[in-house]
Amino acid sequence: MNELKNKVTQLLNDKAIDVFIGYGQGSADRIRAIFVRTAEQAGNLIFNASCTQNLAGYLLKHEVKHLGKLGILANTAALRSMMQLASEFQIRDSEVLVLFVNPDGSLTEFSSFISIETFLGSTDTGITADEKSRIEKLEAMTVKERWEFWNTEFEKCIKCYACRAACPMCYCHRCTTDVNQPQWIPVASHERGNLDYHLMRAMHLAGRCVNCGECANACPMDIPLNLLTYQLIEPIKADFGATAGMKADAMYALSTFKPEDKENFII
Amino acid sequence: MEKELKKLKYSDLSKLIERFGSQGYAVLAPVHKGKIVEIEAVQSLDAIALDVLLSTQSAKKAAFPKVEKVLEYTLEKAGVKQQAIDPGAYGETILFGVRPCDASGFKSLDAIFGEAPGDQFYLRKKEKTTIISFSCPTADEYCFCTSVGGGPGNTEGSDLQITAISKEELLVEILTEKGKKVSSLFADLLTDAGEVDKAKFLADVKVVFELDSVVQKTTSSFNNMELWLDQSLRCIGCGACAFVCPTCACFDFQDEQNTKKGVRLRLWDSCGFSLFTLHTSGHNPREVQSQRWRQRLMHKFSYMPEQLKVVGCEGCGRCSRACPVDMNVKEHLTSIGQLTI
Amino acid sequence: MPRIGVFVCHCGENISATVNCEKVAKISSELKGVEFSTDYKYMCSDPGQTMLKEAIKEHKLDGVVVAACSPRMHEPTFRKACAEAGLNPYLCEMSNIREHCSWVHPKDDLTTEKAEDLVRVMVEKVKKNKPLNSIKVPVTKTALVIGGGVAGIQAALDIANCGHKVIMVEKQPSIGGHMSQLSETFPTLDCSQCILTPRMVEIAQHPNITLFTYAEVEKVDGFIGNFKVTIRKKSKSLDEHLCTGCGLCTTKCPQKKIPNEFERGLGYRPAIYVPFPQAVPNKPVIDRENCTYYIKGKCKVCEIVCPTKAIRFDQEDEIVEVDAGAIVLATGFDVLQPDFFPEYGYGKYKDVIDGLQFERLASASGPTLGEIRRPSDGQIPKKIVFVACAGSRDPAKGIEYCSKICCMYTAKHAMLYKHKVHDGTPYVFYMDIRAGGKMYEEFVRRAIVEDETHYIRGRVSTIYEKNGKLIVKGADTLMGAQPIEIEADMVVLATAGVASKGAEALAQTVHVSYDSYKFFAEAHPKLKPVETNTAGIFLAGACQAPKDIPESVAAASGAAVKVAALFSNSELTREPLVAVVNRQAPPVFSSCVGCFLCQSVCPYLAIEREEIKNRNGEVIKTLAKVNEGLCQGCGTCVALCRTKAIDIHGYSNQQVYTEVMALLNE
Amino acid sequence: MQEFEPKIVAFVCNWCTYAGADLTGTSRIKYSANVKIIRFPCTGRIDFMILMKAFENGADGIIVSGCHPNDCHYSTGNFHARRRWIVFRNLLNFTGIDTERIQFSWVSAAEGFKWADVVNNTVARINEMGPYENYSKIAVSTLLNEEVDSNE
Repeated sequence: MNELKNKVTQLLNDKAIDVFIGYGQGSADRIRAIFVRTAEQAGNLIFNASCTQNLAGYLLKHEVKHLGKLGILANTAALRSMMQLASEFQIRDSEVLVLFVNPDGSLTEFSSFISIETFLGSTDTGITADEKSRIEKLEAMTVKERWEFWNTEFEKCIKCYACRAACPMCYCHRCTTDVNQPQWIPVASHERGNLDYHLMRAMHLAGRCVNCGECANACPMDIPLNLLTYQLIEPIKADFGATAGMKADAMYALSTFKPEDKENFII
Repeated sequence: MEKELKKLKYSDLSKLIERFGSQGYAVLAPVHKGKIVEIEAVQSLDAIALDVLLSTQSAKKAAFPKVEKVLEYTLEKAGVKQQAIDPGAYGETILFGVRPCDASGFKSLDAIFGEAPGDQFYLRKKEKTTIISFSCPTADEYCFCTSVGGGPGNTEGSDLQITAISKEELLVEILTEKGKKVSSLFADLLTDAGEVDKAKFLADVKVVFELDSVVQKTTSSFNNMELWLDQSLRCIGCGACAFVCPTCACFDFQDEQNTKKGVRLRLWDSCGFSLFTLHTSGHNPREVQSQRWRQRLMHKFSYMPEQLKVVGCEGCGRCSRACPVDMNVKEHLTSIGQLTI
Repeated sequence: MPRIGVFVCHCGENISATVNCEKVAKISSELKGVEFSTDYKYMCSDPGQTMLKEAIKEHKLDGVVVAACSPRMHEPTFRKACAEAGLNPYLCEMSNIREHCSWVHPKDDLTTEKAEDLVRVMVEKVKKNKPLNSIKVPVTKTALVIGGGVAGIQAALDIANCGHKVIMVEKQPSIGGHMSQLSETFPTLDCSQCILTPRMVEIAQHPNITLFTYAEVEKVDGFIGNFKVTIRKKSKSLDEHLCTGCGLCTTKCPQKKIPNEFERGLGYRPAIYVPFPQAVPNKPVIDRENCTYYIKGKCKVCEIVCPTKAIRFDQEDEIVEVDAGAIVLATGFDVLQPDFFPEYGYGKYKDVIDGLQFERLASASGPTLGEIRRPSDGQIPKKIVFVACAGSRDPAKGIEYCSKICCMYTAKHAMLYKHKVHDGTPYVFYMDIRAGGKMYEEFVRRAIVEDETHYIRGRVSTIYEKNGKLIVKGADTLMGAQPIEIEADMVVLATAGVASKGAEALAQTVHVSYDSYKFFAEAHPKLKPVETNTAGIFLAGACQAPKDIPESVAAASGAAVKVAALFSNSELTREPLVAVVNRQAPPVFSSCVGCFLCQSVCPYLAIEREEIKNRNGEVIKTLAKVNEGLCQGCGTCVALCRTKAIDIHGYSNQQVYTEVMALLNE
Repeated sequence: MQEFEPKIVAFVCNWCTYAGADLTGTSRIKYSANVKIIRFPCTGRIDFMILMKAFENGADGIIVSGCHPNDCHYSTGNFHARRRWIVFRNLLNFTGIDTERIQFSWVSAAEGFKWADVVNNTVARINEMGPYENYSKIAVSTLLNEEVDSNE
């Protein structure tokens, strides 16, 4: 951890960066994002097993960007988010200084997107066994049961949009939900509005979701939103050979095609 | 009215719920929903989560639901034909097992919706709602009710308050006429309490800041953008804090219609959203999140005390618990309290 | 408040027979925003259109819905009428209550209700329509003609003679197509070569025509007025500028026994060859599959004998890119392959041949120099059986259509045979004789009466060989299906005309639709017979369906006129139904976030990057921008856009959303 | 009660299926009147959200039809659409929306008969399945006279 603190201190002193986005101690046993702008603030940096939040979303936050040159402590999910954001022209190469803490505690600095791509190439980026089994449990249900399941979940939704705000891929300034001509998605957080919103969001993240789980973690009503997008990851990989957030110049699964794409339902 | 102190056997508690039901009261109470606790209609005591610290959402939805129909209309050749909704078309409701901060939270809402001419949709519902709160035997690090003038046994806003004084016995404080009326439904189960030191049974919540100074320093910090930016850098601009808050009263009107008919709905809204203040022109007076965060605190700790003579916070800490990025209001207020101006 | 006018057409009886048009008009009049509503016998007629125009003026309509036939039929008609009445044409929509309603449903309430629904949908849609102005795009005044048969030749000459450039692409070494293989043509019996070759030469010499033989179209991009075409010129292993066409090489080539395609395998050719004496261009190509040098690596006799040293063994295919404003498809037809008729022994018995082979036998320049001799032993056949409808009109064979030309050429064949072999006897098995056309019926009569051809109505069941004779078994359905057996010396099958090989692939390359037989599909069976559904691409000749020479030539001239009309202006006005990225006041500028996923789905590269700069010239936002000259309005980008920043005129989000709303909420 | 007349919306491409349906008409082939066509420039234009709207507003079934692969008038629209539908069907199925109620098909301008078949088969299937209630139940809740407040 000291290596991290020293590195960031040095980067700040060398004016290599103006602010470093990392983890600090939060309320009770929580971890929170901190924005280190001075050498002494660097002392607040921590890193441990609970530092799982995907900080990549902050790279696009207006006020954070305006602090100057950014450095970030990225976990695997954050690295993938950055690749996906790059492929969608939201961040540019070598615009951000990226640090990564290896399992042995040592630091890796990623100088370019290429180096990140190479690293990701040899990293497990799949969803967890637990998440897999939850999806399989749902898939084992009948259509009707699944409908009931999601309806009860979506009923809880209060449309606070924490899922959207927490998702690094939900960077649109004007989300479809905010479009009112026509009002595609009802603003109200009644069952219809909620179902529409979550289906729309899942579709818009299909092929873009890097399974960081921020949406589900953010939800104050404990809705397992991540499953919606997670269950699309495998099919999209199988059907189109595409995985989000692995390459900075990757083509989006739904804006490309192969003439030989297979399906079994179009007559 | 003069407060009355009674005792009730814990074992009789379930009878209350049954009687309320049989007397045509709808009973809303905290209910376990997986990891969260919702406030919902219940039929029996065992459905109620009396053990929980706090429900995930506040009790405000009893009188200020997240979606509320205020108007219906049909689009006819001649023009739009409206059908008004009767704001009074709600049954008597008992809000049961909520915490003192939920009950006292209504005083902010009363102040806001009560301003002339008065918001009938809120007022008529509130009118028909009797609040039976349970004082707090425990608290967590997010609680700071005592710093904003409340407390674990605060009776403000409650019609009845119940405190567990032993495994078998409950202290029942009858606080209002409304409370009296409801208590008459189980008068036969009540015995005189005599002298009880209620404080013994309450959680210990430390005072962490001095309210008046926080109010005054908040007010004078309007232009201290460095402060607001510092506090809100990690804020991602969702509405979680506002939607779980017992005193947040901002709402939006939305028409939902097809080509034939429509309804006008009142929906919760949040000053944390960038869209909240976006003008049609594209101009946004609160362009960045720090301004929105400032607005949130200013509204609760400066504008409301100034204009409505009430602080817009009960110290329940829900906003901090719900926040995806650990924005901790108690901590922020404390630091404001420590400002030297 | 909108002022919509609804006009319900009876289409004579076509709609009113099953739909209660008065009721539809009445119900529509009760819709919000409908100012005027009526029904009329023929909306597209002059009085109908006049009524429409007057109603627009009288009731100050700001939107029009015409409930009639398919918009693919009359949308332009009514939009034009609206324009003439001073209403923006794009404020006019059509409800398709004929093709999609009255013609497909019985006469009952449901049908009328459906018509009402369809009208209501368009009334709601038109409320969301915006006035649009058509887009002007430049036109490249060069036509690409694919196929150098008689149709392609005719189209090319007509266009060239209007003063426009033409590029002709022919995949064979010479133009001429099937017509150059024919001996004499019905009903005049004039020599096919004699009338065609002058036209072929004209093509070669026309200053406005560039000819690419031995070449194929590989890729077509762009759109009407602005096609970008990639052509592959297959290597002829020859420097055409040096070659004088003396033909010495073809006489010296050691490979002499290669079956001659032009002669339909009845004759032979060398490996370096000119397909036929009158070929244009009259210069040889090397058939690399069969050339000794390319097979064994040595020979080069042609190179040695060539007086101008024009042979180029190492020559490679050449890729040429050309711009064209219009494309004429004239790729013609093929005849059924031999294996199609096991029961007729085609391919098994040398003396069972097809019509085209007979043409070669009868042709003065053919393998027998015009003498009818059977392929097996060169004997002159005394009895020939002609089998009409060999494959055609035969659902069992999967060809249900009539190949149309067979009746006539079979009669011609019988006649030619009789003229050349006076003591011979021609038999014709036929199903019906279809001789519609100027002098056609008379022609067939002559074959029967003057040339004593025995016409037998019935199908041939089987043909087999028995001591040197071909036994043809069939039945005469006019004699009570009495079985008939003929000992013939030779059998000629009038094989069905089918879509040319590679027609499907070509259709996909140029993006035109085709029917289930792989013939190219016209835009409208009656009113747009030479147009395709793809603007700027036209059809000439038998690539559309089997046609005889006059028909092919007529179609070709028709296509040529369409091209000439397109080229009559330097700009063409296009429908403004294109995508557009929304723009707002600063600091928002647009709801586009610049993810450019739209760019990757656009097949026309119509999405560009637009950088928004502040006063100091720093880029503060990068937005997508649609080049409306390139956009063809498929709208794929619209469906993909997460911020709904990109939308498309005519099928906007507002419009389609409202249509669904209106359709489902009576 | 009167018998069930399914509401089916067809979202079709202008260049193939719409023209194919025109051909069905010109050929006077009969099919059920329950299906009503909404015209799009290309299947590529058909936003998955418009299908959601159709269900919400009471459609019992949906038909989406365009050009056969390689035949797209705009050369690639149907390929993009195909991927979209593959993913969308996955999602619908996972969220418990019965994909049996959406029929996807390729119907060319020459396939008038096929269009009639697609329609009739779909109508028959939807008739068997009955009205689509579980979606419309929530879909129209706010438009009916029942309370939408989450507390009663």
